[in-house]
Amino acid sequence: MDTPTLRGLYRDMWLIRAFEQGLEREFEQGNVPGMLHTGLGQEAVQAALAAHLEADDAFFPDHRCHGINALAQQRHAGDGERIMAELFGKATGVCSGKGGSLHSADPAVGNFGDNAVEGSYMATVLGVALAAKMRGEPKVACAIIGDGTVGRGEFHESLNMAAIWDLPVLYACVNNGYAISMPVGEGHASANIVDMARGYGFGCEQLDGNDVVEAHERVGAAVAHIRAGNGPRFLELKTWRWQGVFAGEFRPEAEVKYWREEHDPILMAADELQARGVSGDELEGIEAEMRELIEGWIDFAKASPAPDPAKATADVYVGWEVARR
Amino acid sequence: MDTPTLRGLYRDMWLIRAFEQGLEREFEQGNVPGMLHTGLGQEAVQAALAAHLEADDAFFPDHRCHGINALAQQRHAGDGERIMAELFGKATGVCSGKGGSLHSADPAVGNFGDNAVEGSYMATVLGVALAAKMRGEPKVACAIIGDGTVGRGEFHESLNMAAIWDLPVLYACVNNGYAISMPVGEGHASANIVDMARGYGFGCEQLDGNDVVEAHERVGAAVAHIRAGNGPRFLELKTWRWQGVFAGEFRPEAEVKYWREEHDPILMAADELQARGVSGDELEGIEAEMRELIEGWIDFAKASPAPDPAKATADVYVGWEVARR
Amino acid sequence: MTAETTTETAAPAPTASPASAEAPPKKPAKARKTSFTQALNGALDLAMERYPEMFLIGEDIAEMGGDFGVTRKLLAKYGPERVRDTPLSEAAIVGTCVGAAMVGMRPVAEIMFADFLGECYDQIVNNAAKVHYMFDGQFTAPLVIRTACGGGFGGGPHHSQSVEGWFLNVPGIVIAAPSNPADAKGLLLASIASDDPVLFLEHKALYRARGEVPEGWHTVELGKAAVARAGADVTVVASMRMVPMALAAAAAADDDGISTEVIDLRTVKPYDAETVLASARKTGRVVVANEAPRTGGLGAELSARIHEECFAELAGPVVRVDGLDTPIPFSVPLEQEILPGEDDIAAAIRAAYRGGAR
Amino acid sequence: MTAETTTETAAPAPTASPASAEAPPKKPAKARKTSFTQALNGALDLAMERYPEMFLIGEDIAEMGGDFGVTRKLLAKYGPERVRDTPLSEAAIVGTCVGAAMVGMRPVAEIMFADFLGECYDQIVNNAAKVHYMFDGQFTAPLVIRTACGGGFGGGPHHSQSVEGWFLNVPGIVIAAPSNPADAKGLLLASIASDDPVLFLEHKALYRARGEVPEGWHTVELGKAAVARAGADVTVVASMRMVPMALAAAAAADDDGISTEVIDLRTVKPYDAETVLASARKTGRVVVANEAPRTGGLGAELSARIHEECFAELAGPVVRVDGLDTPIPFSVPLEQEILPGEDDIAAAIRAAYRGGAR
Ligand SMILES: Cc1ncc(C[n+]2csc(CCOP(=O)(O)OP(=O)(O)O)c2C)c(N)n1
Ligand SMILES: Cc1ncc(C[n+]2csc(CCOP(=O)(O)OP(=O)(O)O)c2C)c(N)n1
Ligand SMILES: [Mg+2]
Ligand SMILES: [Mg+2]
Repeated sequence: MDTPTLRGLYRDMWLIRAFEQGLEREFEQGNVPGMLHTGLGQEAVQAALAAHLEADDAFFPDHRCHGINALAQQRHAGDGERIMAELFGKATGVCSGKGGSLHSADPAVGNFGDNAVEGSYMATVLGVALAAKMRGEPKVACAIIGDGTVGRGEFHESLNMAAIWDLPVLYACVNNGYAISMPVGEGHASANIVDMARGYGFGCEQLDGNDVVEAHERVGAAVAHIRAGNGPRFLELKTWRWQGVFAGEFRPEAEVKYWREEHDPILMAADELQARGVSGDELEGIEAEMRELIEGWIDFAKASPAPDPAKATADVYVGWEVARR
Repeated sequence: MDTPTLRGLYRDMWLIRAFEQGLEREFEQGNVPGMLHTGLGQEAVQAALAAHLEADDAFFPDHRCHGINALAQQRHAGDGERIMAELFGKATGVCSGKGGSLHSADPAVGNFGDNAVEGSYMATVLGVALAAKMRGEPKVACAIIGDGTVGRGEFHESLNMAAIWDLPVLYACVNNGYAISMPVGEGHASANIVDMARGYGFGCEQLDGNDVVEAHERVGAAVAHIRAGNGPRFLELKTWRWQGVFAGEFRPEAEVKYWREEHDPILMAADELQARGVSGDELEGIEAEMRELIEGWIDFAKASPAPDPAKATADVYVGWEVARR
Repeated sequence: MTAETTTETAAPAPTASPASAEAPPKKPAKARKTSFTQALNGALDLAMERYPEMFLIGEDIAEMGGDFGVTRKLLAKYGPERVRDTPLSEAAIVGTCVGAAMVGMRPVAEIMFADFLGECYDQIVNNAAKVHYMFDGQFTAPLVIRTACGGGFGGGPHHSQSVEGWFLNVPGIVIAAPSNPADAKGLLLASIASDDPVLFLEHKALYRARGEVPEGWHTVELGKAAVARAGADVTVVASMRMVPMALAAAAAADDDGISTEVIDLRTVKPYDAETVLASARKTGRVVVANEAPRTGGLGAELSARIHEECFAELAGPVVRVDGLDTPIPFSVPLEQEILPGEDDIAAAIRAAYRGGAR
Repeated sequence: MTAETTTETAAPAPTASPASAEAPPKKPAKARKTSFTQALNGALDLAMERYPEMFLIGEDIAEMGGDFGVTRKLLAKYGPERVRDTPLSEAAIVGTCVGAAMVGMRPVAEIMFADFLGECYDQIVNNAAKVHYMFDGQFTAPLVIRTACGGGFGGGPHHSQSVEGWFLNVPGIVIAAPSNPADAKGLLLASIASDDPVLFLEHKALYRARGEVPEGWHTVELGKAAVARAGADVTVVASMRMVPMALAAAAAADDDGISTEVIDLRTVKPYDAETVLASARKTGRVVVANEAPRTGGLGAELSARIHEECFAELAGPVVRVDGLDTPIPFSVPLEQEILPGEDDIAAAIRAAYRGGAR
């Protein structure tokens, strides 16, 4: 990977981290309603995916995907702040505040929205992929699924149908080691999700999701393979999330230390960039720039108006109006 | 396998064949309501399973399991005719006619009943197995599932949970090549179901389900393994069903010929018995005896009264009565 | 298996609604006797011709033509890409439809028996019914889920259920429920043309019913009921198999000098309150007839609404005719105990009529 | 995540029902202020002690104590065999319960959010609710599915639904729906003791409500409503979060000189028609209040039934208060638009009162 590309990914990762940290602060201050799941620690996975997914592709984000949502929004439409506004439930959000953190979508940038019944989109993604295939479009339909989400029966139905129909689906399994409090090796027959995916006969790969260089390369190869009409691919990206459960940190100290200090995707990329001669000042500048950008988005979100109350009953049906009170 | 055992299995297979053929005749004459799926051609699978499942075990039959239901009923309770009566919807049936072909159950003989939403019992079987494990009972909980039924998401959820909890489950996958009209290799990523089952890390085996000697031996080994507390086993029993779809026979002539003439489980067993010196007369005698037995069961079913109309509203709840008209 | 009961009594309801805007009827429709199954098959054929973005998906629908023959011969005409057999994976079937619909396809799924909708309930309720709303109108879900429902043929507890009650409390879903071949065609074409997700209920006892079916692009507007029979004294509101039963019961009531109006809802969600309430106001005596269990069924909603809006005009309470609150037993005489019949509707008509004198 | 709204106003309903036969209260119950969550937790603890055949199963219920803390500390006391974490496999969780219950265990599942019941709908509707009936009483399904339902905390369309309407038309299932800590305990113990399968609804906005909770083995009989507040002019029938809202609305109506009776259903299926109808006959004016969307909801069933049986005694039609017929939007002001509130109930009480003068 050339240095400009790596620098770009570094920037993207900082955008995500700044986004999530800003959001976390606002959530704690009571400015963000509902629930909060952040993608902190998983920036490399998201930056790598975002780098290869075009606006014409389709991705189904999971519940930690504010980052990829924001990157796609910013890159393809230039208005990443609308993802932030959505999380604040504002009129300027991508779904006018009707979706929120778990249902932010914008098909114009390829974002097909999370389904907070986690994993249901393992089935939905098939339809997007099938449509692309029937129309002869060189499109990739990507489902971003956590290791826990893999427990759902739709995992089997989806991989099986993607296989028999040879669909352009990228399964990006974000294995961060836990489903809420359940360690991946206790919740699944194998701690390596690929073991369960291999039976469907298409290519499966496990990789270090915190090494943005590797992740970028392998995602790129998978996307190219799928886009060329060669059928589905399954990637298991090993990573780790900062967020524990709301009771706090429950994971072993050594594990926490390893992932936060020794194997943090941003620190790893910074090391690599410095080894290539990029200065510490430049790196700090990127961080500062992203933090500033995100503070602007937060200000935008806060300053935005609440949705028009008429939105509450709009769009239940295409063909009918729903009565208001 | 010693000859008396094989002779017993031969007898059991004839019981099943006579049962299904008698039933088919009665169905065509309009004496049996609803739908009809028969296990003709799959007698070896069912006889092998029935031979190893005790009354204290639990099996969830599929929709072609009149045979195993009847064998279990006959062996453990001496009243196989009650399975026939159930199919006629009569008061003397194992469920007083409330269940019918697809929901005949009798826990006293280990028969936990089909669930005609095919495959839902892949989840239910877990609970029976878990209870046995928690209680320290050396019990086997068996789910009999067709190759088509494997398409259901519960396949994944079930195998995964059986694996992580190391449950005493026997998955007996009856791969007869088709799900209604869908060939197994078109409906699944692999025509060999074991390929999808292997990812869960417990023993999986594929075998000739029409060779009653092999089937009996392998089912026996799997049951012994499970009963000894060694966790789940998956058996794929390759077989073939006589019944096509109601439009008639749709499968290639050579395939039909192979399975019905060259690889019929009863003919194969007869050859083996004759090779061991059992006379053709004795074999014919067994067939005749079973046909007579089954005609008696059919007479019993026909002569039995319809259920008491009060049964229609009985047992909706344990705690409440339901209003009658 | 096939549906046992044929219902020749299903009079074609007057289909007053105009053909949809983009689909003017080619020529004055000529009617001929057609079975319910053939009407559905013909509708699918016409729609497949009109909409290149449409495809059929389900178990055994291609070569075999579906468990009830509704998709027969379409594989030969449209090929395996557009008439697509699936494995036994109901969640993935409906999920595929939702995803495809989100990008502008027009999928029509067959779920073999309505009883299996539990397998894809999440996909219908949380996905198909909500993508339009929760994503602020950016997606639509123009999909149809056809499914065979209803009892009366000894199908037992998992092949006989009436399932509209499972979905009545789910905003965003449309439920079409034809009672005769003409409406089967007209509603199916309207459902396919609709940009809302439609659950399309085909009562198994109606598949062999025959009636006159307009040729060509004949649609029945979704959400509009039909007055299947005009009358002055008592209104019966019904759908699907209950309509022919209600018509027979109404004919029987004539002998008692009771003039009965029969409303065929045709779409049960959103239902045509205007037509129902107008009739209720006119007669002041209402029966609502459904095959599903009584508690929490469609009859409850209709009854509540009618009382709410016509209380002062009613001569007595709305009378519900429903299935009993039980699963559906296999044994035919037991099944007959629990399912409502023509006699039950006839008795309800008389009760409503007498109830006038409260 | 945790429920945002606390509801301190939930007055404990008088729990007139006797303790279950096999469970005489040890000593005169002493009451103390306890949260809804603690009441549930205490009930689970007591039942785990009493029933060796009982176990808990669900996602993150063991070490973590469940998403809402209801199973907290039970792992330490009862161990991982009986407090069993699962993968994210809702169908298998409920299937496991059904199978275990069929052989005499007494499983209590937690489905984290009620919105996810779509994933195990088949298991509940076609399996749990039917094994007793379809197998002629040879099996029972003594299982409980606890789940967190309801909106009002910005949870969005997949974490806020009121789901009782999904199951009202399903014979064989029991739905318990407590409104206060005492009933939470009493109904949960009764549900666990019951040999019928129970869907146990815990409204998220009530988790932090506090009230007096009898100590020891305190049960509230399933299927019995409570008169949460006696009154003479108008009856409000409610459950869960609507009960504290109805009580507040009733208090407000006092100022207008309207005496309001509030019935807390406690069990919404099978519901206590006797208590509801007696109150309706007494007041002649009825409001039914539910959080779920109006169409096809619990209010429809109650309204239909009340009209059916009390038509002549009613001064006007039953008034429904419900959520609007929409999914639940994320944005808090939009959510407030669509969910019913205290004011809506208060307005309905006045309308019902005036409706008397028809
Ligand atoms: C069907 C369903 N079940 C349960 C949940 C509750 N839930 C939300 S996130 C989550 C854990 C998911 O784990 P994983 O997929 O590994 O994602 P992670 O949070 O670790 O990124 C659970 C159980 C849900 N949203 N949907
Ligand atoms: C959930 C569900 N989907 C569909 C059906 C309809 N159906 C009944 S049997 C069957 C085929 C099953 O194939 P397989 O498991 O291979 O059994 P076989 O009939 O070949 O023995 C189907 C699709 C059903 N009963 N349940
Ligand atoms: Mg995880
Ligand atoms: Mg098969």
